[in-house]
Order: sequence, then C-alpha cells, then structure tokens
Amino acid sequence: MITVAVTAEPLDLNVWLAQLPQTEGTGAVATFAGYCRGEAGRLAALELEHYPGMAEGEMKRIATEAMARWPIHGVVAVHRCGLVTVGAPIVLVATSSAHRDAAFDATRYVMDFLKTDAPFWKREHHADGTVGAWIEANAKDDAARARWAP
Amino acid sequence: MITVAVTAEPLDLNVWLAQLPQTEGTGAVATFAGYCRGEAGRLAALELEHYPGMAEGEMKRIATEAMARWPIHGVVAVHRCGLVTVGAPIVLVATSSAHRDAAFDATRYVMDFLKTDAPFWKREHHADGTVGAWIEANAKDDAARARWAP
Amino acid sequence: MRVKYFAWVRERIGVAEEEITLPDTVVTAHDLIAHLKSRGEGYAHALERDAFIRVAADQMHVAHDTPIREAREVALFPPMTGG
Amino acid sequence: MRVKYFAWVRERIGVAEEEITLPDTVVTAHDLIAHLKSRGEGYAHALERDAFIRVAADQMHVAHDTPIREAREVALFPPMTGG
Repeated sequence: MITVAVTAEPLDLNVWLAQLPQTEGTGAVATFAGYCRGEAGRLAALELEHYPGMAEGEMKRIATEAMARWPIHGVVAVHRCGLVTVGAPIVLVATSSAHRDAAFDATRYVMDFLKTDAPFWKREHHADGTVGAWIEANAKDDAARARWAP
Repeated sequence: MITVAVTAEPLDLNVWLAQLPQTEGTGAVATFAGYCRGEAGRLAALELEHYPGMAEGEMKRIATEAMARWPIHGVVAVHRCGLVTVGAPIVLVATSSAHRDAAFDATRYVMDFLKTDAPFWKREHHADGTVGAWIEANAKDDAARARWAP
Repeated sequence: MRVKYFAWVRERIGVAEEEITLPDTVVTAHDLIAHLKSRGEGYAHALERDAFIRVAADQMHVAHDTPIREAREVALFPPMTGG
Repeated sequence: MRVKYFAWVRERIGVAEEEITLPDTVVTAHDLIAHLKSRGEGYAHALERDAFIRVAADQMHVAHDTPIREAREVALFPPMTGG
C-alpha cells in the first residue's frame, strides 16, 4: 500500500506514519525525515516550489518501483511545499517489511530517487528577511541515485 | 549525545525519539523500529532475556563507534526486555545528522552491531500458551555486520 | 501546446505557463528549447545552458531527443532540489 | 570468580550465576569452559558445542584464548539474538 502526498501544511510525522501498513508480519519500519537546516543562522526558511500533479506522480512511481524491488509491505512518502521554517520537516519517507534489510534499502531508495526525480525546487529565505538564491542541484545526489542501477 | 536504555515497559517511540539531538544544523533523522512478528499466527509474544549492565554497555559502545565514524549529532538506541507481544516494538534506533547519508549509514550500523554484539536472547511464546524454543542466531546477521569492516 | 516553467526558468521567462503554437520545425524537446530561445531575451537567459534544462512531457521526464509534438503539456525546469 | 549464564546455557546448567573457585589449570576462557564441562551433566550439555559459546569477561566480549583469571565476573551464553 502506497501513500504519497504534497502538502502546504506542517508535517505531523505521526499522522503520516499511521498510514504505513503494519500487519502481524511486519518486523521492521525504516523512517527518514529531512529537515530545514538553518545554515548557522543564515536562513529563516526554505521555499519549496513543485510541479503539481507531476510531483505526486513521480513520488508514486518511485514508491511503486520500491514495492516491486523489495518485499516491503508499504510506503509512505510526503513532501512539503510552500515555506518551511528552520527546524521543520520537509520530507518524510517510511517503509515497512518483515526484515530490516528490505526496509532500510527501500526507504533509502525512495529518498535517493525523490531527490533527483521528483519535481521540487528549493529557494533560500534569509534570516534578514531577504529572498535568496535557488539551491543548486548536488552532484552527490546523482551519485546516490546511480548506486541503485541494476 | 547518546541515549541508550533497556526497559521492560512498552516502547513509546515518540518519547524516546524526543531524546535525539536536533539542532538548527540537523537536516536528517533516520529511524529504525523492530517489531515482534506473529509468524502467521503461530506466536503470541517474544520473551527477551538480557545481560543487565553489559547490554547497556554494548549499546553505548556501538553508539559511540557510530558517533566516531559518521558526522552525526546523536544516537538513540532503546531495547525491550521481558515479554513483547506481537505487533509491539522490540527495538528503536535513531540518529540525526546534517545530511542523509550519515544518518542512514549510522542507524543501520547501530542496528547491525546491536543484533550480533548486544547480549539479548529471544524465546518464542506460542499462541497456544506454550513456551517455545530459543531463537537461533542468523548467519545473515553476521554477514550484515561484516559489511562494515573497514 | 501548454508549456510550463518552474523555479528560475519560470522567473527568467517571466510567466509560469503559456500556450505555444509549434512551428513545423519543432519535433523534439531539444527543438522546442531552441525555438523558445528565439522568442526573446528572457527565454534566451532562462535556457542558455540548454543541456542543463530538464523536460517533462505530459508530466513524465523525457530526454532532449524525445519527440514532444503529441504532448498536451510540456514543462521546462532546472535540475530538481527537493527532498 | 562470579560466573553468569544466559538463555539456554543458563537453563541447561540450572543456575543463573554461581561463585567458582578456579583450579590453577584454568587460564583462558577455553580452559574455564573445559573445567565447567567436567562439573556434571547439565554443564556438559550446556557447553557441548564449545566453539559456539560466547564469553564475556567483566562485561566485555572476549575470545576463547583470552586469559580470564583477573576478571571479577565471567559470563557464558549462546550467540545473541536481540534487535
């Protein structure tokens, strides 16, 4: 079972994690949450732009591929849009499975592909109130994605 | 900052996760929770025996090694003892860091070493009320540990 | 064809989306980018590093050599930075 | 020396811990296991697969060839199955 969402509301992690399938056969839940960093006081927030429709579509596609690749029981993937203040969660990914290896791998896979394939863009909002630059894509993220090549 | 504990009380994951250091520089939290499986209705619970003192000591040693190996901000590792019913959490490990790779790696490392090095033993309690066998160690867990050899 | 722009591509072009009538010379995503670059300074600036621009046709990622005439909606945007 | 047993090692020996006076022949963890095996049927059964038994000296894992006479507390147990 797959739950994906893009929301302008602050992420209540427990509410979203409650969507993750947990049966009597579930022995492992691996969760990742990404947060807005302050960059040593330089930032007040990150602004998240996304491509409505395609963002959810890509998240669903990535989650579906993870379900096909590992014996997992489900995926939850939720991403913020709009203004995310320092310390607040930007993204939540969780998977459940019988054993830990599948859950660890699948959660990391979904995060790695979400970074490179889901249409979201971040822009910095400075602590002094000015709007800063769009964040540049990171070559490390392409490398992380490449690690999953069959 | 490291928090380790062995407890006979049901694990309230949120209470323990609140112990994880999250500063303005924290961009990633990777969490793993292990649950008691029912094995298709065969089991009612798992009984967890541990070596008091050494169990906490090994958990602390493993967490300390993870802190030295990755630029993480902290580790929470909590393990149940006593009777854990089907569906209830047995173990919780979480780490926080600036970037996701360190948090993913460190959480998995702590789990892998906890499996092979922390003195806990599981015994099955059957759904029919009888006490079953001690669970045998899994060669896959030694393989998982070996993956972290420098 | 509906064409959408995101992030700094959107900002430099100055609109979030527009309806474009494709000349017959436009077959692939690459052709579309070349065509748009001829439409003015904002377009030229937004798309100056052609190879860097990502393209989606009907909300699916496509390579620059993919034919896109059949798509109802095409989007151009920078490499993604979510997650 | 205080000796502790866990899981099925404890069950087969029949006690969780005991005070043992070491004969001079016991130097290493291996020697301790061999000595205990001579103490009776429960011990022999618990420790029959010597190489399989894990040893901790003062709550630290040690190899079978580690000298353990200086330890205040030694524990013998099966491979661990927590997590």
